[in-house]
Amino acid sequence: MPQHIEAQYQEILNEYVKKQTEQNLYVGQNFSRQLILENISPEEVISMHKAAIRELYSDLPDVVWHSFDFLIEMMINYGLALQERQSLLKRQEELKVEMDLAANVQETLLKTKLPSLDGLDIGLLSIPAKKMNGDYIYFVSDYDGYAGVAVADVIGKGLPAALCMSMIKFGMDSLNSSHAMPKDVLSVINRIVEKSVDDSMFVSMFYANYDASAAKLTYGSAGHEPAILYRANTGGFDELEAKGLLLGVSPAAVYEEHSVTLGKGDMVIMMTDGVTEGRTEEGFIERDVIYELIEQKKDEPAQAIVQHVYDELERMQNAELQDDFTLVIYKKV
Amino acid sequence: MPQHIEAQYQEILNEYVKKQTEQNLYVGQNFSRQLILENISPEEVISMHKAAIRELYSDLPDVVWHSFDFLIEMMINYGLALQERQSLLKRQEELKVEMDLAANVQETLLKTKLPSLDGLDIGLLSIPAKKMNGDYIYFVSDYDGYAGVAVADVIGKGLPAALCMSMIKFGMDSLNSSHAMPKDVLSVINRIVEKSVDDSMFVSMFYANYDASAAKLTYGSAGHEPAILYRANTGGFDELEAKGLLLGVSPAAVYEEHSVTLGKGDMVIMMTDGVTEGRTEEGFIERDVIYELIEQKKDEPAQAIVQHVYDELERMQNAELQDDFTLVIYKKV
Amino acid sequence: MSDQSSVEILTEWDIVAARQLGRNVAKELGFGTVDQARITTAISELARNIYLYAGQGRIEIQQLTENGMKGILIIAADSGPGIPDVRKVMEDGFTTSGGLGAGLPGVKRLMDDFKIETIQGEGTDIRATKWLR
Amino acid sequence: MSDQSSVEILTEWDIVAARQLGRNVAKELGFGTVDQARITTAISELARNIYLYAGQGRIEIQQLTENGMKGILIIAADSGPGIPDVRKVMEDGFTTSGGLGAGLPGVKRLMDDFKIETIQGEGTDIRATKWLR
Ligand SMILES: [Mn+2]
Ligand SMILES: [Mn+2]
Ligand SMILES: [Mn+2]
Ligand SMILES: [Mn+2]
Repeated sequence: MPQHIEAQYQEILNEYVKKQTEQNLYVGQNFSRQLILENISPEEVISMHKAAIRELYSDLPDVVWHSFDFLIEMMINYGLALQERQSLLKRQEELKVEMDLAANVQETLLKTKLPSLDGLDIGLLSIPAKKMNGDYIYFVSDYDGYAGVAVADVIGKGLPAALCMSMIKFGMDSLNSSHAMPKDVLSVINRIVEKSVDDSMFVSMFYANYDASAAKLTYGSAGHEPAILYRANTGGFDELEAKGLLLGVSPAAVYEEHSVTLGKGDMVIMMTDGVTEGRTEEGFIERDVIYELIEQKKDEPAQAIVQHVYDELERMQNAELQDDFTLVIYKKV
Repeated sequence: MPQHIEAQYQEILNEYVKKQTEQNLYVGQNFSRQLILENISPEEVISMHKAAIRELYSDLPDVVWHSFDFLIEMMINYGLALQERQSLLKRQEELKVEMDLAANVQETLLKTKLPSLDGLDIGLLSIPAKKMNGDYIYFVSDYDGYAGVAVADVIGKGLPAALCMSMIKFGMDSLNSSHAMPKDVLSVINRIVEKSVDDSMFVSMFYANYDASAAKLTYGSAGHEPAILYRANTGGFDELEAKGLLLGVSPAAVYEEHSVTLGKGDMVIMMTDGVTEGRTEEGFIERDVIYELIEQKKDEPAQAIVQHVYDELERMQNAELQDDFTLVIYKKV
Repeated sequence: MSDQSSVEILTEWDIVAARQLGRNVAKELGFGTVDQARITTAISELARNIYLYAGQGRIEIQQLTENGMKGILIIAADSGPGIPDVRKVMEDGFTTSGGLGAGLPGVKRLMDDFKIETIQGEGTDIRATKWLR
Repeated sequence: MSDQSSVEILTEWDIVAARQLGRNVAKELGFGTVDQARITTAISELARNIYLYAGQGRIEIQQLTENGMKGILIIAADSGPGIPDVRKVMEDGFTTSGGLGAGLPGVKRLMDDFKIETIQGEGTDIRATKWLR
């Protein structure tokens, strides 16, 4: 124990014992912070305390000194627990570096390119709740007037999810066509997931394909959150549902496919359950809340709308995302 | 603070203050362990200590009580640091579960099928040093008389390495041909790694393609450990070297390609540096040691040979693998 | 029902005043020595954050009575720059390892209930409650 | 140069005897109260491990003099089953979270130097040293 620390402790303690002001305690607590930073353990604090009192009040009865000795002994295990914290913090730091690197690799590995199609305005936002994003969006487009999009949520987070996503990406790549129909896309990816991954890994996925020449959106779902259809002429909202098992449950799963034709200003809002299952202190966020948020910005570009919905929902949840948050808007302009 | 704890503390303390035996301290320290387990913070211990002393020796001067109050204040930050330890321990536990699951997914995701070719006996062993394997083997074969094999070592471990491997796998899949030539395979994968992954990620890879009809093995290397050629007629060993940069260093890297024709009983032994750079207490393991181990079992099936080499090297290293260990043998029979 | 009083935070001395106010209220409500110290530490941290990062602000202490329970509410409000990444400052080890003390995760641990609202460029409002048991 | 003495560990009482021996030697060598308590805790953990997992064994305490430095060496030896996975028992949180106390990582932290040799089916030999500063 450095001597200047002991001297300072004695001085602060002496002030307090004499005057007992809040100021003394404030100084003492600031000092305790410094002690922790210098890895001074609680048993050393007690020992320093005993020495300081002994110097100031040497005539106290023996019971006082014995009682401090006992406290020192009691604090040894506390001191060890604190040292453990130090090494845990260090390990967490290392893991963080690894995670950052992995998130980086994942990002470049899984990156997707927004389709650029006349008459279609696309907005996209995907915010992970933790380091790694368990939601996945992948666009398929080859400048032939089609824009496919897969919105997937891997059940399970972190690493296993990330590995699973790279599988989905390469699966989609292997289809290699932007006019592949939703039910076929879902069947193919279902077989890949079912075959390659262990039994506890499931994926929900919404696949939609937009044909610009017909302004027609065809969609299917594998156990995924329904999309929202906004009609500009009526101002009404509808859910786009399609039946289908989660990917990876059964190799024989079949998927429905439905179509809607979009008018000017109409929007299809696709999302993961992180958007709808956000929780505030008052309970789950109702779909109506989301409708209202979209309505507020309905005349703005798709990207502004997704950003607005996110900002507001984040605020309502006290900035604590429970789940990855992903929102894609296809807006006919 | 539960009352029975306070009572017990007072009793143990009282015993110690009266007798000061080692037995008392032993009991006290065991008790302190229990306190930590019940998340009782150090400031609570001091407070309990003060109360116990007060009950036993109420006539001590005020300075004693003030001194305890000061200690309580000093311990608050220590208590917080301890609580942090708890949550760090919990998080570490969660991460461990995630890592296990990821290793599982990685295994199924990256699994490869041993080619089955007349006249070729293949042995394979890949043992990770930690949870996740940073070595990667992938076979390419489509029953047309060719058997390609990639032996790769990702520089870097854990997560980023795992993600990188799935990239290699799908890259190989996209080539989709078992007669692709080594220099082309290495160029393609080099561009994928270079393009998709951050600058600190490199991969060494050996690619070999065996044409059963001509008994000809063509190989190339991207900064990888040379393979070993064993000639049955002479009993001699040779190194199969080929120049080439590590994958991911430069998009313009070009790779050499060489061929050897195998006679009956000849073997090509491919490996990662975990095999050659194993360390015993006497220093690195010499190549001669590996030649000797292969020689000892040269007439046995390829799988028995790789197992023997591993068993012996593991024994020499005191069962402590420093690096992932991967060994592949192509044996002409 | 609530009873309130507050301290403007401008200098380091005001941190001590806020601590004193909080400790008095906590004592009056019947909190024990350890809880008094915890509540005071939480106030100290919040006041110090204002002093260091917002420059000025206010600590308000309210006595609460709800469903027959008594409690103390600390409000720390400032019009400073706001916290750019709340999730990050709520992370363990983020503040402590930087030597900034208990930090916001510490305040959360010291109290029973913790809420934070922050808007960039507008300021931060933190509310922390502790109930008497 | 070293001076030695030892305690056979068979019952829980022997743990206390080993602690006492260690504390006496530590005190005699001139270690302060905190270091005495740490050395004693390390002995306690090691003796307890023997008592719980090996059934019986021995704690030996040696006084060391090396290059003018004085120190204390604790040897804990048993012919028990050995430790199947040393890496695991040396991991943080492995033993503590199970409520087994400081565990071997704790002993390592309490002392300056720590060596373990264990052979399955033959036993374990642990040596921990602390130098007087
Ligand atoms: Mn998810
Ligand atoms: Mn989700
Ligand atoms: Mn490696
Ligand atoms: Mn290696």
